[in-house]
Amino acid sequence: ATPASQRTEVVVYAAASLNSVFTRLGTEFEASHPGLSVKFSFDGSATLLDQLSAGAPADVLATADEPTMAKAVTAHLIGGAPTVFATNVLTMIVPAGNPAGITGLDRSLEGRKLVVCADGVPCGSATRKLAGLLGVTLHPVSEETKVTDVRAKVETGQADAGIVYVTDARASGDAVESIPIAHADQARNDYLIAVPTSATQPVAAAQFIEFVTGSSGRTALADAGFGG
Amino acid sequence: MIRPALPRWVAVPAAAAAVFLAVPLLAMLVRVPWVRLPALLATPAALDALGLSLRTCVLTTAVSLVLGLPLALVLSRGRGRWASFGRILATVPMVLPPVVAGLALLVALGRRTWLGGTLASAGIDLAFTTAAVVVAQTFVAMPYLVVSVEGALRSARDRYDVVAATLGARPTTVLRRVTLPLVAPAIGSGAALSFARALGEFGATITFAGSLQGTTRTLPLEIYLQREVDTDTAIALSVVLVAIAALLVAATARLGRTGSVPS
Amino acid sequence: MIRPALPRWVAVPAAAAAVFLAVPLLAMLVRVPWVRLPALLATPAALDALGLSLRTCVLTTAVSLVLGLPLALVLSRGRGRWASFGRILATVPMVLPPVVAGLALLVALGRRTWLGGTLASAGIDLAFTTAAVVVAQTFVAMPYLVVSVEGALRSARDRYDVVAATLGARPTTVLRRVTLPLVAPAIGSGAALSFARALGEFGATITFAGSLQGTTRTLPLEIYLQREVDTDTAIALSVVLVAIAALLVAATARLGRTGSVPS
Amino acid sequence: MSAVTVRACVAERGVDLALDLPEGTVSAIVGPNGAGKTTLLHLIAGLARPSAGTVAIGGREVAGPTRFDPPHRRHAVLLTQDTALFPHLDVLANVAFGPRAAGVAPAKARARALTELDAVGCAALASRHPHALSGGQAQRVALARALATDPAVVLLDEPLAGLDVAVAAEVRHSLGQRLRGRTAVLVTHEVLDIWTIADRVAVLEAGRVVETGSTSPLLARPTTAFLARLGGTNLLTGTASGHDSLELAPGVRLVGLADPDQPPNPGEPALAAVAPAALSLHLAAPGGSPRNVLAAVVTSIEPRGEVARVHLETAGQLLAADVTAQSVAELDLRPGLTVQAVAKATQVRVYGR
Amino acid sequence: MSAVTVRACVAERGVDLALDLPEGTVSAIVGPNGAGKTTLLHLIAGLARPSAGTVAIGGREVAGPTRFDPPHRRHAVLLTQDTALFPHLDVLANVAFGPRAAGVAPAKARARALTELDAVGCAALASRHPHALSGGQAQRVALARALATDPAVVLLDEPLAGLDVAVAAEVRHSLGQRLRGRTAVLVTHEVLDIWTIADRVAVLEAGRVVETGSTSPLLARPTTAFLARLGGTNLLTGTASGHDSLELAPGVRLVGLADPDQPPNPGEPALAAVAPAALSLHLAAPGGSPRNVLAAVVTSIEPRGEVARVHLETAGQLLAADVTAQSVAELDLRPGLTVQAVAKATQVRVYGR
Ligand SMILES: Nc1ncnc2c1ncn2[C@@H]1O[C@H](COP(=O)(O)OP(=O)(O)OP(=O)(O)O)[C@@H](O)[C@H]1O
Ligand SMILES: Nc1ncnc2c1ncn2[C@@H]1O[C@H](COP(=O)(O)OP(=O)(O)OP(=O)(O)O)[C@@H](O)[C@H]1O
Ligand SMILES: [Mg+2]
Ligand SMILES: [Mg+2]
Repeated sequence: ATPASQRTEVVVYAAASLNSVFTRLGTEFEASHPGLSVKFSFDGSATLLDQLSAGAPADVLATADEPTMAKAVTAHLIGGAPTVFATNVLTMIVPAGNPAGITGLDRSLEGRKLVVCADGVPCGSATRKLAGLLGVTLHPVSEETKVTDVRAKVETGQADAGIVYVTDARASGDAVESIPIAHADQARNDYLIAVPTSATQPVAAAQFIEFVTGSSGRTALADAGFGG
Repeated sequence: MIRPALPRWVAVPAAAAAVFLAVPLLAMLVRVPWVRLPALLATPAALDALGLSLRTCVLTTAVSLVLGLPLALVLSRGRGRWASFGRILATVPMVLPPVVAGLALLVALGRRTWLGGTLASAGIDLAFTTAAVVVAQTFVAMPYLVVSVEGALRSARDRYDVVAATLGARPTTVLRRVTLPLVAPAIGSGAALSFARALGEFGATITFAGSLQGTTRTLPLEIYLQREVDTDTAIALSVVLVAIAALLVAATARLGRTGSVPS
Repeated sequence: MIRPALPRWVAVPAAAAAVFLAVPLLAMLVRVPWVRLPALLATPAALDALGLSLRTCVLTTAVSLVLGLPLALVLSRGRGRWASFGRILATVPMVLPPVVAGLALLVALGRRTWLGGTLASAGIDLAFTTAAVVVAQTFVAMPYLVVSVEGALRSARDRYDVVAATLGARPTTVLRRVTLPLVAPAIGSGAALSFARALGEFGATITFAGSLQGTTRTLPLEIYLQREVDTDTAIALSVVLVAIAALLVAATARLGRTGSVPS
Repeated sequence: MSAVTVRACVAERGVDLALDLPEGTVSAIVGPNGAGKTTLLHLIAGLARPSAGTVAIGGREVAGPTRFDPPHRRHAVLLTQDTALFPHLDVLANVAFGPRAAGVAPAKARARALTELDAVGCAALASRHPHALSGGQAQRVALARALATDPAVVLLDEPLAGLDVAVAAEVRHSLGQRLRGRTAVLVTHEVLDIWTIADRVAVLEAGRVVETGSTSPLLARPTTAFLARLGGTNLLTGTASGHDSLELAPGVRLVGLADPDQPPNPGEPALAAVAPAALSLHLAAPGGSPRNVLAAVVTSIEPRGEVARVHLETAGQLLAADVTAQSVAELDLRPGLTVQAVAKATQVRVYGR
Repeated sequence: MSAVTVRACVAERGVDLALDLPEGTVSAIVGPNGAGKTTLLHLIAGLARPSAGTVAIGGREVAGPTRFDPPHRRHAVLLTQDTALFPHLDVLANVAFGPRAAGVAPAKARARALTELDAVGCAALASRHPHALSGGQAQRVALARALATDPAVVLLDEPLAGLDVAVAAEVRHSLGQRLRGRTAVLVTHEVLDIWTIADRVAVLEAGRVVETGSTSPLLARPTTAFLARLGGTNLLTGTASGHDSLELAPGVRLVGLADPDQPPNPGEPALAAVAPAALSLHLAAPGGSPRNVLAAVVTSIEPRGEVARVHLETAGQLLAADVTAQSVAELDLRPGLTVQAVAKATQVRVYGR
C-alpha cells in the first residue's frame, strides 16, 4: 500500500446526519482508490457553510438540504452544479415500547411531549411543511436546533414522541420505534454534494463524488435508510 | 517602599496575551450591525429569550446561594477524605463539557429514570419546563459560588466567630451576623460568577431541558439557533450577552475591592 | 481552641447541594457499559480523539503559561482603570458561552478577515488546523490560569522580592528564583484548571476549528458526534473525560495543600 | 461562695488545674509562658474541653464528664490582646451585639450599648468603625462590649499587651474602675496590673496552680521564684547555716540580714532575697567590704533602657543583675561568660519558709 | 572618605537628611518613631526615591536628579526584624542566593555560603528550611546571607526587635563580631546595641539629623532630650540662675551640683540631668531636706518589672520617675493627675551647653 504521507487527501465537509454512512463509504473508497485517503468533518449544514466561507479547506461539501447549498452557490463558494445524491424523509419516533401510546400525528399526541426541529434548520422546515400538508397544528414541548437532539430526547424517554429523519430512526436501532407519517415523501429533504471553488484536490474530490453517487454509494445510503 | 520593577520583557508576552483576549471581543463588536441592532433585538424571539435568561439566571443564583452557601460552609470546616471528596465534587462540574453535564442530568433526572420517575409520580415533572433550565444552569453554575465562598471562608480567621459565641450568640446568630457578613465580598463575587456562568449556559440546557421559545430557549440557545438562520442576529445577541457578563464582572471586581474588610 | 460549631440545620441544605452535584455524576457512572468499555474506547476514532485532546491540551496549557503568567504578573502590579479593564478582559472569556467565543474567534481570525488574511499571507494559516484548536482552547482556558495566579500574586507579600533585589538579583532573577517559585502552587492549580477546561472545550472548538478526525476533532467533539450514533459510546467517552478532570483537580488540590509555603 | 470552680485536666496540653474564684473579686493569673493561663480561661469560656474533671460557673456545672455547654450558654466573656471588634459593624453595633444576641430589642440594646460606652469614655466614638479606632480605644470598646452582656465572669487574657505605654495606662485605669466588684480573671505579666486591678493572685506553673492568695502578703514575701521575679527581686533557696546566712550548695554561702518577722532556723530550708540592682558584676573577685561573691555564668542580657539586666546562673539557681549598658560593653558580657556577682550583706534579706 | 553620603529629601514623608557614613565604621541611628530612620535606610538601599538631593555609595552617585539606580545595582543589603528568608530555599541556598545572583558558579557560591554560615555559627543548619529555624537562627542566617554578597554597606533596621531576650543577646554578639570593620548602619532603640555594636551615633528627629558623633562622648553628656532618655536620665533645659541652679520657667527653680568639666554660666542656657530613680512622687509637697519640688502632671505609666516608670510633664518639659508598682496603686496614679516630684539636690547634675 501507499504510505499515508504520500497519499492524496480528500477533505469532506458533510452534514452530521451522514456521519455513519460516510465513515463507512470512506473506508471502502480508500480501499478501492489506492493513493487516496478521505477525512471527514461533520457538523450542521449551516455551520459547514459558515466554516467554508471562513476558508475551511474542504474538497467536498455535502449538505442535508437544498437551501444551504443554494446559499453556497450564491456566495460563489461552489463552482459546478451540485448533485442530489440522496433524499431523506421524516418519520415519527417514540421510545421503545411506546409508553405514551402514540399512534401518529393525531389526537394521541394531546397532552404528550412532542419534540421537533426548530423552524429555520432543515428538518424543522420540512416538519413545518409536512404539518401544513396534513393540516395539523403541532404543539411541541421543544424545538431543537439539531435533529440529533430530538433523537436523544426520544431515546432517553424524556420526550414521548419526536419527528426525525428516517435515517435517524434507523440509527437509533432498538431504542426507538418508528411510526411512519403519511405523505412524508412530499416534504422530502434533498442531500446535495459539490466541489467547492477553494478545493485543493478537485480531481480526487470528483472521484469521491462519483463513488458516493455510484453503486457502492447507493447501496450504503440505502442501507442507512436514505432514499435514492 | 518602592517595589522592585518587573523585568521589562514581561510586557511583551503580557501584551500579547491581552491582545489575544481582546481581539476576538473587539472583532465581534466591529461586526455587529449597529444600525439594525435595535430591530434585531426587538423581535419577540429575542425578547423572550432575554427575559427567560434573566429570570432563570436570577433563580439559579438564588438556588445556588441557598444550597451552595451551606455546602461552602460545611466544606470550609471539613478535614480529611470526605472534605477533599466534596471539594472535588464541587469543582468537576466547572470543567465538564456542558453537553456531558446535560447528558448526566438526563441520565439522572430524565423521566425514565428511577429518580425522575419518583419525582414525576410526586407531581414534579421537570421535563421541558423552565424548572429544568434552572436545574441545568444550577448544576454548572453553583460550583463557582461554592468554590469562591469556600476559599474566602477558609482564609477568614475564626476569631470573630469565637468572640461572637462568648458574647452569647447562638450558632445561627453567629452565622447570620458575623460569619457571612465577613465574607460578603466573596459571596457577591461568587454569586456574580454563578449568574454570569448561568447566563452563558448552553450545552447542558439544550441537552437536558430542550429549546422552546419562552419556556426553555434562553439567550445562548437563541443565539445558536439564529446562527443557522442569520449570523448577524446571532452576533448582535452575543454582544448583549458579553455586555451583561462584563458589567457583572466589573461590578463584582469593584465590590470585591471596596467591600473587603481589613483582617 | 474549640471553634464554635456551625448551626446543625446547615447540614440539610449542604447535603442537598452535595447530592444535587453528585447524583448526575454517579448516574452516569451507573449507565456506563463497563463490559464494553475497552472495546468502545479502542476504536481509531476514539483513540484519535483522545490523543488529539491530550496533545492540544498540553499545548494549550503551555501557551497559557507562556502568555498568561506574564499577563497575571502585570495585572497583579497594575492599579487604576487599565488594570481593572485588563482584569475584566481576563474574566469575560470564562463566562462567555463557548459558541459565542468560537464565533468571536471566527470573526476575528477567520481566513476571510483582515487579521486572518494578514496571518495567512505571512504563511500562518490557522483556520481548521490543529493550531486553531489550540487557539480556541487557549482563549477559553487561559483566563483560569490568569485569574488564579493573579490572585495569588496579589496576596503574596512583596518583601521577598525586595530582599532579593537588595541581595543583588536582577528583575529577571527575582522573577525566576523568588516571585514565581513562591506562587508555584497557584501556578500549578491554575495550569490544571486550564488543562481541565481545555479538555472539556467543545463549542468554541467546533465553531472555530471544525471537526476533522485526527486534526480538530477532540474528545468532546467526538462525544458529541457519537451521540448521533450510539449514546453508550458517548457516555463511555464522557466518563473518561470526567475521570481525567477529577484526577487533575484532585491532584491540584493536594498540591495546593502540601506545596503551599508559610507566609 | 465561688463564682467559678475549676477542677479540670486538659491532658493534651499537660494541664491539671484546681482553682476557685470568689464571687465579686478580680483574680490575677500569673505564670511563665506555657503555664496554662490561656488554657484556664478557655476552660471557663468553653473554648477548651476538659479531658477529665469539671468546670462550674455560678454553681452550675458547665463542663463535666457528660456535659459540655458551648460558649454561648456560659455567660463568660473573653477579652484578648486582639480586640476582635467586628470590622463590619460600627462601634455602637459592636457593643450592642451581645444584648441583641440575647434577644434584647434593638432600641434597648443600643441604649445599653451607649451606657457601656459612656462608662469607658468612648460614647463619642459610637458611630465609628473599628478600623478608625486607636489600639486603646479599641480595647476600651471591647471592654464595653464584653460588659454589655452582663457576664457572670469576665476573662481577660493579657488585654494590655501590645498597647503603647501611655495608652496602656489609660486602659488599665478603665479596667480597674469597670471591673471593681465583678467576678473577673485577668491573665497578666505585669505586677503593676496586679496592684492596680486585682484583689487576688494565682500562680500557675507547668499546668498546675502552685500558689493562691491575696495580693499584698503574697507579693511581700514571695516563696516561689516566679513571684519573686515578678516583684522584682532574686530569690535564692538553700539551707539556713546560721541566723543570718544560708548555704546554696555545699560550700556556697550567702550572708545577709535576717527578716525579723520570719527568721531562718539553722539547718532548715531558708530563702534569701536580693534586688538585681544590689548585685555588681566583675571578671575577677574584688577585695574589700562586700561579703558575698558568687561565681555565675551569663545566660542572657536584656536591655532595659539605661541599664541592662544580666541573667545569670549560679549553683543551679537563677539570678538577675542590673548593670549599665556601658559596663556590658566594657566587660564584653555575653552568654556563656563566667563572672563574679558581688552583693553587700546589708542588701540581702534572709528568711525561713 | 565617606562610604555613603546622603543629602536627600523625601518630601511626602517630611524627611530631609544630610549624613556621611565613614568607611569601615558601624553607625547607629536612633530617634523617635517616625523620625525617618527606615526612610534613611530605604534611600540608601534604593527602596525610596529622593524627591530632591543625591545619595552616593563609595563615591558613586546612585540616586540624584537624573539618576536612580535600582536596589540590585547598589551593593547595599538590608536586614530587618522580619528576616524574609526565602521559604522555598534551604538555608544554604538562601545564603548562596546573593553570590548566585552575582553570577558566581554554583559550587563556589555554596562554598562561600558555608563559610558565611560558619562565621555566624550556623553551618550545621545548612540543609534546613527556614520554617524549621528559631528566630535567632533565622536572624543569623539572614546576616550570613547579607554578608555573602560582599556588600558596600550593610543596613540593619532593628534586627533584634522581636527576638526574645536570651536569643537577642546571642545575635547581638554575632552582629558585633561580624560587622566590625565594615560600613554598616544600624537602626535601634536600645542603648545596649549602641555600646556593643556601633562606633558612631546619629540622632534623627522629625526627619532631620539633629546630632552625630562618636558613641561615648555623646552618651556621656547628652544635649538632646532623646539621647538623655536613651542614656537613662531626664534632661531639663533652662537658664542658669546661679553656679549650681537653673530656672526651668519663671519661678520654677532646680538646684543641683555643678558639673566640674562644664559648669553653667549664670544667665546663659543650661541643662540639668536627673535619674528617674532619684525622683519620688507625692500627692502633697513634703517638708524636710530635699530642696527640689516640681509640680507635674502624670501623662502615662509604664510597667518595668518591679518598678513603674511614671511619665510626667512639668513646666512644659518631660520628666520620668521610677516608683514601685505598689505606690502607683497607693497614690492611685493615673494620667491627668497632678503630683509633686521631689529630688534631692545631690542627685541633680547641672551643666552648661
Ligand atoms: N491548641 C493547642 N493544642 C495543644 N496544645 C496547646 C494548644 N495551645 C496551647 N497548648 C499547650 O498547652 C500548654 C499551655 O498553654 P497556654 O497557652 O495555656 O499557656 P499560657 O500560660 O497562656 O502561655 P502564654 O503566657 O505564652 O500565653 C502549653 O504547653 C502549650 O504548648
Ligand atoms: N510608605 C510611606 N508613604 C508615606 N509616608 C511614609 C511611608 N512610610 C513612612 N512614612 C512616613 O515617613 C515618616 C518617616 O517614617 P520612617 O518609617 O522612616 O520612620 P522610622 O524612624 O523608621 O520610625 P519607626 O521607629 O517607627 O520605625 C513618618 O512620618 C511616616 O509616617
Ligand atoms: Mg496565653
Ligand atoms: Mg522604622
